[in-house]
Amino acid sequence: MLQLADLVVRLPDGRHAVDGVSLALEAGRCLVLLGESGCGKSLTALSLLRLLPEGVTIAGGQARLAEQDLFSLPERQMRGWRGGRLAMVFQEPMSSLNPVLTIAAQIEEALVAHGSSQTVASLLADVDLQPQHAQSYPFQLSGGQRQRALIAMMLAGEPEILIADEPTTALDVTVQAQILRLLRDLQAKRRMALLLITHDLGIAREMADTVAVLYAGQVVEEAPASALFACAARHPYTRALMQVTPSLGRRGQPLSSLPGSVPLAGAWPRGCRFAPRCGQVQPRCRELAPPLEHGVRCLFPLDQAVASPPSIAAQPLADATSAQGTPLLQVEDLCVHYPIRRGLWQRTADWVRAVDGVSLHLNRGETLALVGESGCGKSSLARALLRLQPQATVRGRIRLHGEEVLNLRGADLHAFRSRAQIVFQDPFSSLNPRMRVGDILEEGLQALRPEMGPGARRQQIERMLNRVGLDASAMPRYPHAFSGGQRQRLAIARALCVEPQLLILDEPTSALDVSVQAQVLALLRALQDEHGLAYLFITHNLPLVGYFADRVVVMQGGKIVEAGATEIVMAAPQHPYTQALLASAPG
Amino acid sequence: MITYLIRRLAYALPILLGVNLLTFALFFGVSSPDDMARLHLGGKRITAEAVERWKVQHGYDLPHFYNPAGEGVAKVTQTLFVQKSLKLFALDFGAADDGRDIGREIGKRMWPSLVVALPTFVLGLGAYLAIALFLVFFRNTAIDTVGVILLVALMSISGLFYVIGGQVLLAKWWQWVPISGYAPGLSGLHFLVLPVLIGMVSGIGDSTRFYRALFLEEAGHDYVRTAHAKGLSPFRVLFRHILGNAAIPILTGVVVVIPRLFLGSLILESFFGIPGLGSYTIDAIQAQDFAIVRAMVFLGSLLYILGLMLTDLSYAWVDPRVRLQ
Amino acid sequence: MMGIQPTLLISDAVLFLLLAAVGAYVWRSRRSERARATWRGVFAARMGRWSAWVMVFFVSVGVFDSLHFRVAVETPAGQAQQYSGEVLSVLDTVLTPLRTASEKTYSAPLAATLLVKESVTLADGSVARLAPAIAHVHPLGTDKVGQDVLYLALKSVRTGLLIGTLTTLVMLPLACALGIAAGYFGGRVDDAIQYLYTTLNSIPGVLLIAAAVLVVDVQIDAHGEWFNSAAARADLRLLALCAILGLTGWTGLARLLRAETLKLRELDYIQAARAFGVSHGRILARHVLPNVAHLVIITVVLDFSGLVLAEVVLSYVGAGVDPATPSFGNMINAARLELAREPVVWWPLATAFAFLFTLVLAANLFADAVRAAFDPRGAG
Amino acid sequence: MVFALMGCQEPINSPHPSGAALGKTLFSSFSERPKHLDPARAYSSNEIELIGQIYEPPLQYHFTKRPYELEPLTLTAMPHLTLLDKQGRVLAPNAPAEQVAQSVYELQLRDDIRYQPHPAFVPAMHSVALRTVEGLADFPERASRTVTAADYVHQIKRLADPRVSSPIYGLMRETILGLGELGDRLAARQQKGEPIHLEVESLAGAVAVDARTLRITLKGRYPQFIYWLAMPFFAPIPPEVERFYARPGMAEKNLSLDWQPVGSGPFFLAENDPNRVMRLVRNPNYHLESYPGRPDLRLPLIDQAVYSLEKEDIPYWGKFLQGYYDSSGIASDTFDQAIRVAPDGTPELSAEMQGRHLQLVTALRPSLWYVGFNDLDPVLGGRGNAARKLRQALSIALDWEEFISIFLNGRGIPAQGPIPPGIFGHREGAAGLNPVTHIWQQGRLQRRSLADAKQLLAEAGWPQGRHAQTGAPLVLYLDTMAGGADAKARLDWYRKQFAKLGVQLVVRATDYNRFQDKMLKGSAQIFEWGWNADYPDPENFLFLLYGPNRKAGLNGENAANYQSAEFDRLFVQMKDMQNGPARQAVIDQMRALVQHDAPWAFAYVSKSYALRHGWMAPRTPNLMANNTLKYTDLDPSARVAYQQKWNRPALWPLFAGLAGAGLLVTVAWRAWRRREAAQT
Repeated sequence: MLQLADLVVRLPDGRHAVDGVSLALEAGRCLVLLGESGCGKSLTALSLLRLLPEGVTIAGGQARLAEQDLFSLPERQMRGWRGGRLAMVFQEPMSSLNPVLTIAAQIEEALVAHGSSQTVASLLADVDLQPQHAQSYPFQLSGGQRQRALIAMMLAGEPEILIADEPTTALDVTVQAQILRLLRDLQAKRRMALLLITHDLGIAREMADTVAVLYAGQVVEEAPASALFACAARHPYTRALMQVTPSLGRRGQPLSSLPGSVPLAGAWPRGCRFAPRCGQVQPRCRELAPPLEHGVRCLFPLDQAVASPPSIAAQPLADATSAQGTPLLQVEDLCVHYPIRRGLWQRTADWVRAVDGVSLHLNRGETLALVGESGCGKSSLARALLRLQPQATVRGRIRLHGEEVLNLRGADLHAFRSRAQIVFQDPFSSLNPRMRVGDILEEGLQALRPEMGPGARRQQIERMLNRVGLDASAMPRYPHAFSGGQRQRLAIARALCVEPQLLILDEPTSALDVSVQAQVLALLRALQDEHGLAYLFITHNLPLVGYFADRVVVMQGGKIVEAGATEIVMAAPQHPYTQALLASAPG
Repeated sequence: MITYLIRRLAYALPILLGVNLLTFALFFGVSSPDDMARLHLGGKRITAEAVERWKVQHGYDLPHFYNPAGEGVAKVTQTLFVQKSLKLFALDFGAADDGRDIGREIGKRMWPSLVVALPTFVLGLGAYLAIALFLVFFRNTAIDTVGVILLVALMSISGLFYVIGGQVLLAKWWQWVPISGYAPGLSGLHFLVLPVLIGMVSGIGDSTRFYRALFLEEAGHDYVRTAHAKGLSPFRVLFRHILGNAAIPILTGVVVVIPRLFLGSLILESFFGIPGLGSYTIDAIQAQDFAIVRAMVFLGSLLYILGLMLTDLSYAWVDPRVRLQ
Repeated sequence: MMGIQPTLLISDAVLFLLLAAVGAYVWRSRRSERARATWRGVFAARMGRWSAWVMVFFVSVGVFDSLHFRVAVETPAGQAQQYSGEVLSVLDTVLTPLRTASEKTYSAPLAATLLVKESVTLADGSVARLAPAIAHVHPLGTDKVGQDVLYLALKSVRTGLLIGTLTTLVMLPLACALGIAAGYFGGRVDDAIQYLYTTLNSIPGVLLIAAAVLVVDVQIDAHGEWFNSAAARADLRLLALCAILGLTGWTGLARLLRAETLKLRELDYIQAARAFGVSHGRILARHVLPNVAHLVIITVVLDFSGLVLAEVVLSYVGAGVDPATPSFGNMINAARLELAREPVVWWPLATAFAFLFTLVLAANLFADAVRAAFDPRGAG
Repeated sequence: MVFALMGCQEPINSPHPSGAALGKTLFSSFSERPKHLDPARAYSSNEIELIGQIYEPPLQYHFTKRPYELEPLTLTAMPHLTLLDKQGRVLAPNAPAEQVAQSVYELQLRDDIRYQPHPAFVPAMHSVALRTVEGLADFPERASRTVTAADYVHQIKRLADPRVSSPIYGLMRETILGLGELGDRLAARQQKGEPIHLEVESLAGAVAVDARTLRITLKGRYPQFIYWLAMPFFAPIPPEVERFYARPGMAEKNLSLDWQPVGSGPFFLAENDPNRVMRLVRNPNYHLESYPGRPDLRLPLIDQAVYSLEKEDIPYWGKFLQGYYDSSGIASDTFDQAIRVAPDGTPELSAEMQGRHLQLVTALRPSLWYVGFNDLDPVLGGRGNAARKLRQALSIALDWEEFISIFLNGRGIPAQGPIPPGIFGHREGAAGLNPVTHIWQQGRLQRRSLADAKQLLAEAGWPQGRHAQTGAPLVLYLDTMAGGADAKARLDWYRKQFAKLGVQLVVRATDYNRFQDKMLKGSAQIFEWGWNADYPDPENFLFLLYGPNRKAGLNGENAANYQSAEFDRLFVQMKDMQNGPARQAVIDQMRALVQHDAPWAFAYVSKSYALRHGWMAPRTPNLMANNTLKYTDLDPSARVAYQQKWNRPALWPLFAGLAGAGLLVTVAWRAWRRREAAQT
């Protein structure tokens, strides 16, 4: 139906971000464009609508839809096709909707633009929104509702092709499942071709009829989903992607490693672009750029027959729950409340109960996963544990080593800080861009280990850098010189410098590509084994929990709804919420 | 909403009090009442008694904060601070040094100020927005590039040059309009053309560039891409989506100055002989009539705070996300 | 060769201090690859490069005009060396032909005679009416008292530069300290600082400045003994004006910094620092300040042109620099009346216009380049 | 809009209401709003200029006669003066001053002097409810009455009223019998919070003998008093008007004598919006008076005078040239456009102005500008030889001829002594020359050479401007309240003058308040000062140097604080003398003394130049009189014709603008088309 051939997208500085991508969409079928960040998948999608960001241009290729090349239509005509024959759903439902117009107004506008005979009400019904939502503003809707509204808008022109660019990435898992289901239903009902862009193997597996794997601006493998996911990936990259994805099933096994990270657009190596990271690399790979043949862009494609599916039988790690007397960390009945001020005198009228009576414990050398969707209070809990909540009222008891954390003052608080540290989610915002790496790492030591001399500090820093796989040459450099994965290593090194016993990991891998995630997880695992660290692992990613945690607590609305050993909770969830979470996890 | 307004008013009080204290300190530090007396009695033949009499007459013979001669409350109330500063809160501006009632004068002079400032403001805003939209519409073309450079050049010209140039060109050489002057009512319309035009032109560089930047920032948002993806025409995207959202930041800058339009423009009014509050102020500064300057400072602050409140209200009006409480 | 005695006016000292600070910044950022890249971005833009050169020209004029000295006067032997009370600058020396070549009154640019005719008694005793020849050629003509207009314009540059830069020197510490403190600490500190700047903001700017200038005048007047020369006096008046502009003008930047700090405060690296128990002072100095520095630089550069223009308006209102200080405001104020003359005396106004326009335009374009390089969002 | 307005008959740039130019209305301007219109308070020239047309004092200056001469205005004859000694005996008119205890002036009023119509003269109007009243127009009835002697007495009493605070009270309490006592009494009343009723207070020095006879008694002898009788301070004020305005609530509405004058003069103030315009309209009750020598011309000659506020020079001059103002003083900077100075030094109109049929009117002002040297200053002051020579040297160096040519464009003459031309005691030519600064050469004044000045400077102990012993440079300070556009050039000029002698001048610019303060403390060193004659008598100038009248400490008008026993003695003698050779001799002595002592560097006497349009009737300026508006006349039809001729809007910029807009639209349209057709 739509034939995209040899698309080349040029960035403002002349580099190519998409370099000869060809795709074919068919009515009623779903093509998933799978790839890690920076591989050019979003630009490919935007090219089809000719909505590339300013300065980014289509430098070559054709997109034939009904014998007409999209790229040679005059703008005037293309406008009628946008939202008409082709429509697109974006990643961020909040920012993609106009905040000052009602949903109805925004849908109406699209209906008028395309002279559609549908109505706002019918479209809302199609996406399972209530009629009363028509008069709502985007901020009054939940994330899922917003995404539905956006989809409704895009259906206004009765498109033949719907492009969805990571439509569920910003959503919680349960909502994600609903949106995916909706897309699938709509596609079937309206006989649309669906181009779904994602980085998530699970989503791809669930949605795709065909999968195209994108790497460094090129399609490296294209195959029917059924074949691909039946462990028939023939490109080493695709294969590796599947193997580095953590899951309950891989528990206890080291994830196979995919070293390095995705190369930057245009900074592509000669020969096969995957060669530097490839486990099966041959000398020829570095010389010769492989063509896409039989759906694979590899000189030495793998065989289709591959290793047996991993055994589901979970192997419990050392069961720490019973073993070691008093736990390292004990939290009892912890409440974190934010005041809501109202009225003439701004008196506190009510509280936001972010964390409302949470009790948990954590032993040395143990990993406790704290699972929940956004807004469940998990981050508030983490910050409260570290005494980083000046605006909120924190009540309850937190004991680390039997010490009452909430009562600590002065020197004691200082001492506590060296025992409990945190690694944040976003490796870009957690390192001060204006400080050198050496200074960043030294800062904690200066503050918490004033007794250490400069030499000793330097030694310690070097040791830690080595330990996370970097070296002393990193010290005089600024964080921007490092990739996301390296930055996260730096963040870990920074926390470890002061030799903590408790490390709070606040979604430490969710901003990373899967291949890098595997590296970080391996590092964390090794460090835990080495130092007997206790991890409080905050995440929303259930497969990751299944792979990494000893025990799991599930939070909802500030309360813990279920707790227990990972294998048990994952296999036989008791609480309906946990069940819903598990059921929604894609893949 | 009512609660909100009451609270805003309650916030306004300490600010006005602060303004009051500051101006009191400044003005009674600059010039002793003796100086004022001598200034206002004129240059010739002034006796010490005349000075003393003048001070009594204008109520400047009081101590600053505490009057030991008074009885009871009068110890505090019969002071310069209470009589000359705090009374402003009751909008009792007192008399100017020439004995005229300032409140009445303000009441009379704010209308000419408004008659000039309001059209300048409204037409100016319209023109700036139109030009900014025009440039944003043609962004990444030569039109935009040339336009922006032109705006920067216009920005780099001192306001005085616009006034001088406007008067010489339009009034003196081309004889389109009277060089200066003012008359109330419709018959005075031709007096307004030049000051309004100059007022508009002198603001064109700064404001248009500011609005253009706002529009460009809005244009970079995701919802604009969505609008394009819906197949809307660029006009509709520009006017309904970009302008609609940019209205919010525009309002912050715009609504806050509306009450201050009453104060007029210092330079325009004095060059064009418009009997408004701007020329009143500039005369007062040059004549060192501190009673008037104090009153104008207070009035300015009051109007500013009013502007802040109006801004909040207008937010609630244009931005569905804002609810005042 | 007559001896000279270097004279350091306060504003010179402050200006050189400022130059030293800029020098230190340049030296520091040379080491930082990132800062180098940013500044390279500024100069890579054509507008940025050109405007920078123009600015360099103006700044050098200002700097040469800030190297002050007094010339020794002939002193009989045995007496202590005495120096002239007139303070000259290196620029004056360079421009000596222009400075000393004064006519009686107006002459047009490059004219050979004065503008006005005079009754002259000729050798034969008859009285004729003719325009006297002028002593020197003046590229941009002379003003009412016969001073070279080009010289006056060049002398005005220093005043403009000082107002544009020294004001920020006063404003910066206030704006940074208060803005960052308000954003970082929040709560009562924030309330107090917000109160302060709302109060200051609520007063119409010109009024506040005019009032403060009057206060300073009283002080300067009451303490004539502070000054040993007219230059020192005018200088202090100028400094006072800068101080007043700074003291009343910090609110905008403070507001900006407060908002930015509010955002920064929630960023992970500051949280991380707090998790390390790093003191507030250190966090502010190492984490907050460097990360708002781009805003500070942008504001400083952006404000410069506004301040130069503000001087003109303030001079018109009567709250500007000392009437004896050469400045664009004083020049324009004097020159605007000359437009009504016939034949029109356009060159003083045109010169002031051209110099001021060039300076401000260059500053604005430079500011644009700086903003574009430092803050990719605000490419306005 | 421009086109819409062009349909009218009148030029579209007219600042006046349509049709106004056709009436017998004078269009003029004022640059600063008058502060006081109360005749007991008004003292500034801009105030007097206005109320001079509204109020009538007993005497006026004859409009055409020179030297200036007083004539009766509201009197049937000149006041009759009787001198009395301590015992009340009548003395001869030439009795020595020390014998005279009282001077009695008897004034006989005309019976046809009537006030302008005003509600205050209708008793019922005194009780109109003020709620609905915004201005005088809101009072439904008005009336008039004849001026009586009691009205004059009332005004004289008002001079002592502490609520009025008249600027001449300090002088008059020493002059008019009993005025001081009255003032003290009233002040005490005010202090105690008692009401003040001037009608019931008695004043020995001013008595209404009957309705038409006014008797004013002075302490001692004060021949110059007669001049005061030509000033509005001595105009009649009806007590009922004061009562009318005294009602609570009136002052807040600007209904007061300071704002709404009530007089018997040729005009009344019909509109007082000093922010914009003041309008004088012919007083219907004005008594019979005709133009001197033209009994057929009944005064006033015009119906209205409209004064518009004009603060900036450029608009003012521009509107004058467009014909919208009937007359104009000439600002220095616009001077060249209008005037060229003929080879013999007399000014004449430039060809362009002659083409416009303008008239040039010139007159020397009875005023004097000087640079004062503070006599109390340790360097410059005192009767010592060194300081005197220093002053003399500086007096030579200050080249006023140059100043006049640069800053006044020739509108002035260098002053030679303390008395300007036109005032008795002034001497023309070589006789009046200041030998310190000038010499007489080829029948002309010639400033002494710089060499003479340098010589004097060396003799003063400052060779080459440096101290003879220490070599320290001589630094002098000029105190000025200079501000405004012209100041810098002028101050530069001063510096240049001093630099010629090697003397460094430091300018201390300050505001009016500080300057006054400094002068009062006597801490200024060199300052600029000027004096406008109150009346054409040498006493009014020479008292500026009278020792007991010094500024420092005493707040007199002797700003230089000059103190010379000899001068003071001569001054007392001269003061009471009749004009004549004897007085001239004394004055010559005083002049020589002052020229030698050089407490002032005599600067210049400014010439007043005024331009009038061709439609104005020609008049010789009278710079002493303040009620000249009634003599003004003009031809409205000629005015309208000229206005139409001079104001034709240029149309080409409009077309150019339209073309530019068209071009822009085309460019934009093409860009849009290009974008619409664009492929990827």
